[in-house]
Amino acid sequence: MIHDLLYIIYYEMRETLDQAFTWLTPLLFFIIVVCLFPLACGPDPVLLTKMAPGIIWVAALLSIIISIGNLFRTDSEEGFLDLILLSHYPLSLLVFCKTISHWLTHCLPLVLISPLLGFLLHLSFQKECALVVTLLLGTPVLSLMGSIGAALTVGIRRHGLLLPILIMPFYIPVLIVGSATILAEAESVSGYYAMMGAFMLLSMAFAPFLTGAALRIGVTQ
Amino acid sequence: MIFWMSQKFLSPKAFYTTTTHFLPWIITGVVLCLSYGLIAGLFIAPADYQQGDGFRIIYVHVPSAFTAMAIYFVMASSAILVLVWRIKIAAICMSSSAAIGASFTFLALITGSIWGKPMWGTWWVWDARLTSVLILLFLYLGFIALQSVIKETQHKDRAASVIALAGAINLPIIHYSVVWWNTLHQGATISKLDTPSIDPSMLYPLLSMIVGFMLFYLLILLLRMRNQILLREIKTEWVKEVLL
Amino acid sequence: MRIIAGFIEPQDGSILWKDTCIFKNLGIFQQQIQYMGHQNGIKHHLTLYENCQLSSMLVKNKPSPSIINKVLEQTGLSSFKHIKARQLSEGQRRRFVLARLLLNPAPFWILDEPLSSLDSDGQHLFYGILNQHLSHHGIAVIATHQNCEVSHPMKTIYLGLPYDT
Amino acid sequence: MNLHEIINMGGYGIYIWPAYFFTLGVFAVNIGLVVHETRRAKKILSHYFKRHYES
Repeated sequence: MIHDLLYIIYYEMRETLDQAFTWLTPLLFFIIVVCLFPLACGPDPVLLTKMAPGIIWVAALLSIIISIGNLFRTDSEEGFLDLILLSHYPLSLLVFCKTISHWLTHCLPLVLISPLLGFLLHLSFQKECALVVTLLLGTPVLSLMGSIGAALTVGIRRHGLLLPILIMPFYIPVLIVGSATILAEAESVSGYYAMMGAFMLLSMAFAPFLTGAALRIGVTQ
Repeated sequence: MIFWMSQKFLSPKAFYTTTTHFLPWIITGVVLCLSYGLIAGLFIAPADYQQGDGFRIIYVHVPSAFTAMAIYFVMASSAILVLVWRIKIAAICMSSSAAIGASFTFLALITGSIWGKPMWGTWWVWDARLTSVLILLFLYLGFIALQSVIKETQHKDRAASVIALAGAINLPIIHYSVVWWNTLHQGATISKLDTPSIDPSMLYPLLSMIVGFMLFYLLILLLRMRNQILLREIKTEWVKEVLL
Repeated sequence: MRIIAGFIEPQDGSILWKDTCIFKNLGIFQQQIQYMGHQNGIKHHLTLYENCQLSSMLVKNKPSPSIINKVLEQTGLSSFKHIKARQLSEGQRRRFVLARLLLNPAPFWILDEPLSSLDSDGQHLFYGILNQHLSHHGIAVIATHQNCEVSHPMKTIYLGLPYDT
Repeated sequence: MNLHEIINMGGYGIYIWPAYFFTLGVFAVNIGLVVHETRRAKKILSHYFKRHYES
């Protein structure tokens, strides 16, 4: 069973990596948004260091919310969604696999490139580490929550900005805790990581079921 | 049990005919509660020793904020009924509540912001309570946006209930993280909207206003639901009997 | 057809399978069906062989490579085995859906327009597969615009005006 | 208590009255919404009945 699910994740990832632009565009978007802030707010290193966690988190959030909208898009167009719905595996499990593959192909590159961007925004080494760890803990939550919205809007053509409006409020706790963790002093930080971990476990517990329920509704317009 | 109940009380027809008798009573309740609350709150209750007469905004701010949250709670409960037991009335209740809830949330924001001007000196402060009400407004607007995009009724109800349920699970988390964020960034600010101990002469009008707001919500909700029921059940025999 | 497969709930009425409503126990019902819709359910960026593997993984079926090869040969696709599905023609993809019917056995087939985009060879192939399925006591619900040439007892329901009688 | 005092509200009148005014507005909007919906529903229903039952 684990073997099958790993294969499903592998095939999902192959499909994404096959078309380079699907995972490169969100990454490029992320980098460009981060680079806009020094241009808009001025190159003052003190200001940038203070704002860096917020900037990187907001940019990551926007990039993920854009890419997650396509989570079920191709499957729905190719009719593969029907096979997933008819599968003998629980739907929530398959949805979870799809979300993992989304995270691996769309979020992990963001996490990997983030130290470089932190460097551009004058973050210290210690804060760089905090940045990477919080992104590692936080981005799965963003993917999982986003998958609910993606499932709800999959059949709606020209849904445009509906998905961000729907899902953004759910991202607020992660955004708050994530950027606060980076700003916090080193001593008090372990509690913050615990909070991020709790968010991740909570979203893993609830999101796949809600996404499954949303897919079963089968909204088609 | 649930099935029996849904047949007896929650069928659209039973709901429609029963609520007809309640409506006058609810209207009376709204008028009584609101008029007592307004008169007592605006003129009889003594001025606050700290805030002077400025605290009188409490009589519209707190009831509207309370009602806004209560409406989201009602929506989330109906969402469970829709998803698990497919109760039609719950779906109608949920979709009719959203706009009312959004309007009360908006009102809570406006009055909170007006109250903030004499208290803090600015129209807007990123205070924990105001911020979480703002996020509640976003949740309502997202819900309404999703509803307005989907045409087919059954899909609309179930999609909306998924998002309402997800919102209800998230709302406490959002609230506490906003409170935490607030203490983190501006620990010195004491929330002046807190009223730790309150004199009965100030409290009773407030409670009366809260009840009045809730009854008003109930009234609007029932009226909207009755319209919805008639439109959704347009083809059935009982609608014809009731209306002709 | 999508309602019969349990993807959408009907507005009125109910669908019974072995005397219980399918929505009471949707999972168990859906484990017994094979659905062939307008869309093929093929991942365009995977090869046919991988598509076979993926589709049988989803139904917890573990065919050996020789079975997959056999099925692909039967449907005349063995030379395209390692070609990505997006490079194939629509008729070949349709044939692949037939191969999937063979690969993952299920007692109840729901086929929506199975003959569309198939050439005459493919149609013969389809009838062969269908007759084989029916002679193994399988059930099939088929929606089609053409006449069905089946050697087994069959109940035909004409919806609207019959096209050719 | 004269009219001036009521309007002034101990110097807070410019904040209190707009707040209550907005409240009134929101209530009115809700009522207006219901009235509008009821009218629309009646129109649709009467149209439907005319077509299906009175012919």
